[in-house]
Amino acid sequence: MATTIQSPETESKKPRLDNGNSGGGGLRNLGPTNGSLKLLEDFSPEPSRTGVWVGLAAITMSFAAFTSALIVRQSTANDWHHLTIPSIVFFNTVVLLASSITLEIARRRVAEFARGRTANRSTPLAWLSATLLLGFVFVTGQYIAWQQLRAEGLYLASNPNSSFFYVLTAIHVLHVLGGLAGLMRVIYILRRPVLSLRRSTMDATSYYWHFMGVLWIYVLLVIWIKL
Amino acid sequence: MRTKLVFVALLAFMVSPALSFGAGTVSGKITYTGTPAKQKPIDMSKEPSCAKQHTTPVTTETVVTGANNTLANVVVYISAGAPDESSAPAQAVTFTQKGCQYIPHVLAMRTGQELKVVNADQTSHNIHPLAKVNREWNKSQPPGTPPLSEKFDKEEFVPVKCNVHPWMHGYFAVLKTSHYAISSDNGTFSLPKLPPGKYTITAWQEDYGTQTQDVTISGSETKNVDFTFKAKPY
Amino acid sequence: MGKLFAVIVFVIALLSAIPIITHSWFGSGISFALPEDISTHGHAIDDQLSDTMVEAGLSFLAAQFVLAFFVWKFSNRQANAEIKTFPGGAKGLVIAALVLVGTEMLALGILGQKAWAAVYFTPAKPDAIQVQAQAGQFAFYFRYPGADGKFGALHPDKIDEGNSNFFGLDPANDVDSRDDIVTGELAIPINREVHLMMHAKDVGHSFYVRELRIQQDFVPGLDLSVHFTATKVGKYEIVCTQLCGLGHYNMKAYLNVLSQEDFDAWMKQKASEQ
Amino acid sequence: MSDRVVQAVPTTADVVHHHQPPQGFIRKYVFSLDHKMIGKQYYALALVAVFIGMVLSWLMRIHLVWPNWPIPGLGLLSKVGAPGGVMTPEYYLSLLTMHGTLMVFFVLTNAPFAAFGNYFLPIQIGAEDMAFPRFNMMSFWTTFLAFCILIAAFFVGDGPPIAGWTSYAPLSAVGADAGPGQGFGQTLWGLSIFVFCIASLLGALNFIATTLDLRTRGMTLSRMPICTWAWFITSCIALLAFAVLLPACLLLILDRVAGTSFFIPAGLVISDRLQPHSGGSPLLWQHLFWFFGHPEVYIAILPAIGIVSHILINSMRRPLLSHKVVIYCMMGIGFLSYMVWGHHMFVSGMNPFSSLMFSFPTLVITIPATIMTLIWLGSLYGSRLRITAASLFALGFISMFVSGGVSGFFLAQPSIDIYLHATYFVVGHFHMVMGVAAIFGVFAGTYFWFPKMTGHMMNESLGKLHFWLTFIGTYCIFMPFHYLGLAGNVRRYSAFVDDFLVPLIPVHRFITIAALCTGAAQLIFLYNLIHSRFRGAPAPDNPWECTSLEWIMPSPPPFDNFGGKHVVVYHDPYQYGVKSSTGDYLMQNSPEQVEVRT
Repeated sequence: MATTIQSPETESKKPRLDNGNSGGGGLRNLGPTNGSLKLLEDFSPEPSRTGVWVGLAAITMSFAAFTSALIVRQSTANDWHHLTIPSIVFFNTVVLLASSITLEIARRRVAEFARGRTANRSTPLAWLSATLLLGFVFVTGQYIAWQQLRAEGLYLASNPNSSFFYVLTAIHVLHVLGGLAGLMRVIYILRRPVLSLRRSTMDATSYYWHFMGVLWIYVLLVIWIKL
Repeated sequence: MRTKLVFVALLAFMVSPALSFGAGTVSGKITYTGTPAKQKPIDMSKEPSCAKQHTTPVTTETVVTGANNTLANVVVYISAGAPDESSAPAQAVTFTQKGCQYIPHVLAMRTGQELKVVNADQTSHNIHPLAKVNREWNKSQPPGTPPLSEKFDKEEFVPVKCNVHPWMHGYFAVLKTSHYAISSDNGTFSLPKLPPGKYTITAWQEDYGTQTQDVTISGSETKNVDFTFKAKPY
Repeated sequence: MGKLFAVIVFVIALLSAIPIITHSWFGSGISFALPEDISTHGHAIDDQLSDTMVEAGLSFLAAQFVLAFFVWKFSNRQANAEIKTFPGGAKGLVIAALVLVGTEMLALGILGQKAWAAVYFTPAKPDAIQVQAQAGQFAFYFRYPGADGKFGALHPDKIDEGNSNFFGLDPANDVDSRDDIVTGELAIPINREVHLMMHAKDVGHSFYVRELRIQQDFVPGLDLSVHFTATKVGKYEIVCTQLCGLGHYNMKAYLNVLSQEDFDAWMKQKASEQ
Repeated sequence: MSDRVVQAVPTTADVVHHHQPPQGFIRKYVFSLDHKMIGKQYYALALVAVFIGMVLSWLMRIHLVWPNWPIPGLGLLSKVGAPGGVMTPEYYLSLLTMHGTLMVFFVLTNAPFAAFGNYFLPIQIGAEDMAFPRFNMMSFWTTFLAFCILIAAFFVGDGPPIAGWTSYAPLSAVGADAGPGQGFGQTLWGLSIFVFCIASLLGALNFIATTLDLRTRGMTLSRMPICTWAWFITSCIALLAFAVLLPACLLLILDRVAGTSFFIPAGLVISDRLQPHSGGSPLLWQHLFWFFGHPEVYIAILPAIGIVSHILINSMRRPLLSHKVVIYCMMGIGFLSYMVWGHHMFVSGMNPFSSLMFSFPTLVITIPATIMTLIWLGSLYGSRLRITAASLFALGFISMFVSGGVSGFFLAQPSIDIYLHATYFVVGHFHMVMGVAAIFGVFAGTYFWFPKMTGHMMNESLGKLHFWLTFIGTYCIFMPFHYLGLAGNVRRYSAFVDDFLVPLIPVHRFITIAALCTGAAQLIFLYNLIHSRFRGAPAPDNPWECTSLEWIMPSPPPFDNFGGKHVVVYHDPYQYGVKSSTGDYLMQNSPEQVEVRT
């Protein structure tokens, strides 16, 4: 074997085509009209689903970096004044978690609609709109939380804990706004007369949104816990 | 170039009547009471090109004393009552960095007057006037480069430091009047060419702050105004 | 072309090794030898460095020569020349790398620990001379506790460089600080351990004395310390190795290793100047 | 099929319309969604950046050895920084900072990874484009924005940043008090890197999704060419590394503009002013920065390793002794790169015990690096090596990789690092292994792929001349750096005023002359590049008789890569040294079955 670079193929009838591990993509944007219809079998997993997982990995890493900065910062100096989390933040938490539930319902309704079990497009749309609304309530709530902190005289540079509070919540809100844009896109596509919503788009958006909820709980814990 | 000519013309126009008046003079002496802080030797060993220029040890210059408790480097100027001079003298004042020291330690100038900063050393200096009222600037000057030209627009006592050599500190006294003097090594000063009037004279020492006295000049007389500062041991 | 490549690689490898072996720039008198070690811990670092030099140098020469040889031998062969596989194949090479490089690295790593430990894992002796070093843009200043053996407290708001108060001492209110001796050079007696406490006034700096084999950063807000014993009288340069701003290149001071008598005299003179 | 919510396939009109080549200059050349155009854009940006960076290094080298010689024209660029053409110390540091930042971010990250990766990764896996073409376009234009912000720092009031490419806090965080160049210029630096991180994250995300999802039929992971693997592993590294630098930059910018104290401790007196900060940790910045910074080294070198392996195999007319081992080594290096950042901080005041913890994995990285080198060398044995400009640069890469790698032995050991830290030894080390080696990979890639990218051959003779001058020149520049380091020559000095450094100035003079000559030799490359682009001989589809998928398509490739057809892959990527109907190689998509002999 040492002298063989590649073991020779033994199959003679048809060349070996390893489908098990292949992406089988390559023509993502291309409908089957240009090629053989058979190729549809090889349609790749939609990249948006992969993409969102990869993106979430990056976001996780960023927040891990913020966390380590917070831990180091909290333990190196004695100027840390633990702030009381504004009360509206807990309300916001409930709102964000509720939005995850409504989105999950919407996702299932979309699936039912797509499988033809129901012809009613407005049900999923209503749930999606509810999610969108809750999302905006959350963002507004966070804004009110900042106002409350400012009323207490706690600004970005007041002390390290308030710095981290503003930075972490603001970055989180930015990501939530990204999620809201995704939701709006899904709603827009769903309202089109010719349906072209891919399930992966719907899935990717909802994974991202659920992750925002999880991330928020994490952020809250990080800010709340005193080392 | 043209602005310079205009300056010169204006100056000639303004100075000539002032000279024709019989003008008074305020002169005096600056002294201190108490024990001033001991001036410490400056260790320049990190900059051999400067260190070798000084045969005798150089000391700090925050309080420069003369014989009989006199104080040098005190800026004496007319802070109120001086005739309003509308433009700065055309001639530049020069601030020299030599042997890693500022010469002079305290440099007085008129607002808007040109300031030339000269590097006479074989090393890079950095001139950093820590201005609060004026615009702060911070420029490096490698050896052999032409003098820097700057000016200050507002009245202020500006601490000057070299960012490269921490011991190098000096002051720019930027004044709204041309009637100023800096006390000499024996503590004396003189403010000549004062037209008759009532003036407030201010003396400023970098460590001890300011003192003021009022004086009235009538005709071409010489009034004596002395200032005495209270020295701090630390 | 392949043969030219082989020759050039061979020559470059040889020429690269010459200044290392001879410690000089092709006989011009410019020395690349490590400066004389004047510390008690430095020989361990020097030994470690020369061990590594031998191993790294051999690996370097071997790899470059093999590259040159193979390119010489196998470039531009005929189109039908037989393609051979390296005896042992990938497996052999992987094992060789694992075993050879692995043991080499482990050996160096374990040996190197000792040299590192000599600098960092032992505390300074209680009778070591206490000196505080302060780094600021762009000069070092040193402080000795004076006759009372106590350092005065530091008050950053009291720093007044124009008045030579580089450390921010408060002699008006703090008795301990009145006899503190502040100098621009680091004078130490020979053969006595020095415990150098490092304080940064503004930004990051570093304390590097080649002859002492000591390099340690000054970190603002974090007071670190090093300790060392100098074994040879002389004047050595202390330079800053951490980028600290425009005057970085000019930030230096002198380490003055004195005999005990000279040191005492120096100390007396400095005390009188304060 | 079940993947679609709606069972009906989209109507043809929609799809076919999507696949018309873009019309108009803007869509075709500026805001193009085509990965090939974006790849070329990245290449062009890297080319601009590398020439700026090179000129900066010239200016620095000239200043070091002839400090009083007024450099013509420099006085016009910066009246304050170089009055009359004579550089001030802070302007030297500005050039140093800009040189490092441009080279590391805009050249070493962009050229081997983003430029070639964008162009060839989708093609080599048989995809029609990247997974997210719009992200791809955004990624380039965000990079371009970052570049513009950085260049703008040259022209701000108190000068470009002076804190070095590592921008250690608190020097980089306290603002203008710390000296000229620490004002707005430093803020622009932070902003530029912040934007660059976003661009790199988008790019990495795209690469990963593309590799995972868009491989064509038969293109299993193990059948991907080595360079595709390298780009894939690199994008995984980049995804995690830039995700850490991004928050670090944000915190640095906040410290500068919003008065927070993440990195600035209390009680600092800068320019006679007590700074209004409290409690921050300068070491925190170093940890965050180097957590990114060390993987960044591999972001630069892994794509070059991949490109060089790809080209070497093609030139040797035989596969590597082991395809898999090299890929595992790259993965191993990528993994280890996250455990070694502390070796940049041995003398930084970090806990001395953790120095040993960081030293060990650093030494372990030597093992995969050695294995790869041995595999390259072992594969050369008994090969039919063809000498071309591309293969010369690939061989030169090996030589450089070894030379730069062995000096890593020294710096990985904390005890030796006490002496060598922050000396020219370090500068020599990373310039050779990260700078020159990666650039050799880019040169090799350029000579190799230029025919495919433009449809024209490059001039081989000029290419070889370029190689000889560059190869010898870079050794003349960077080898002496090691000797200077051994003599204790400290880096980042704008002049050598220390007594012990003065005798070393002749060596610096030699280096400066070598640098000027080597830099001038790059003009040959530039000429060759531009001349061949317009006047070069027309390139055949597969001039190098290479097996991977980019060579089955016309040169240059059409807009939709494979003409809307599914490519089917039947083979491992490197079927060389075989007897097939095409010669001694077999294309990846060829259904032909041959017995592989040696």
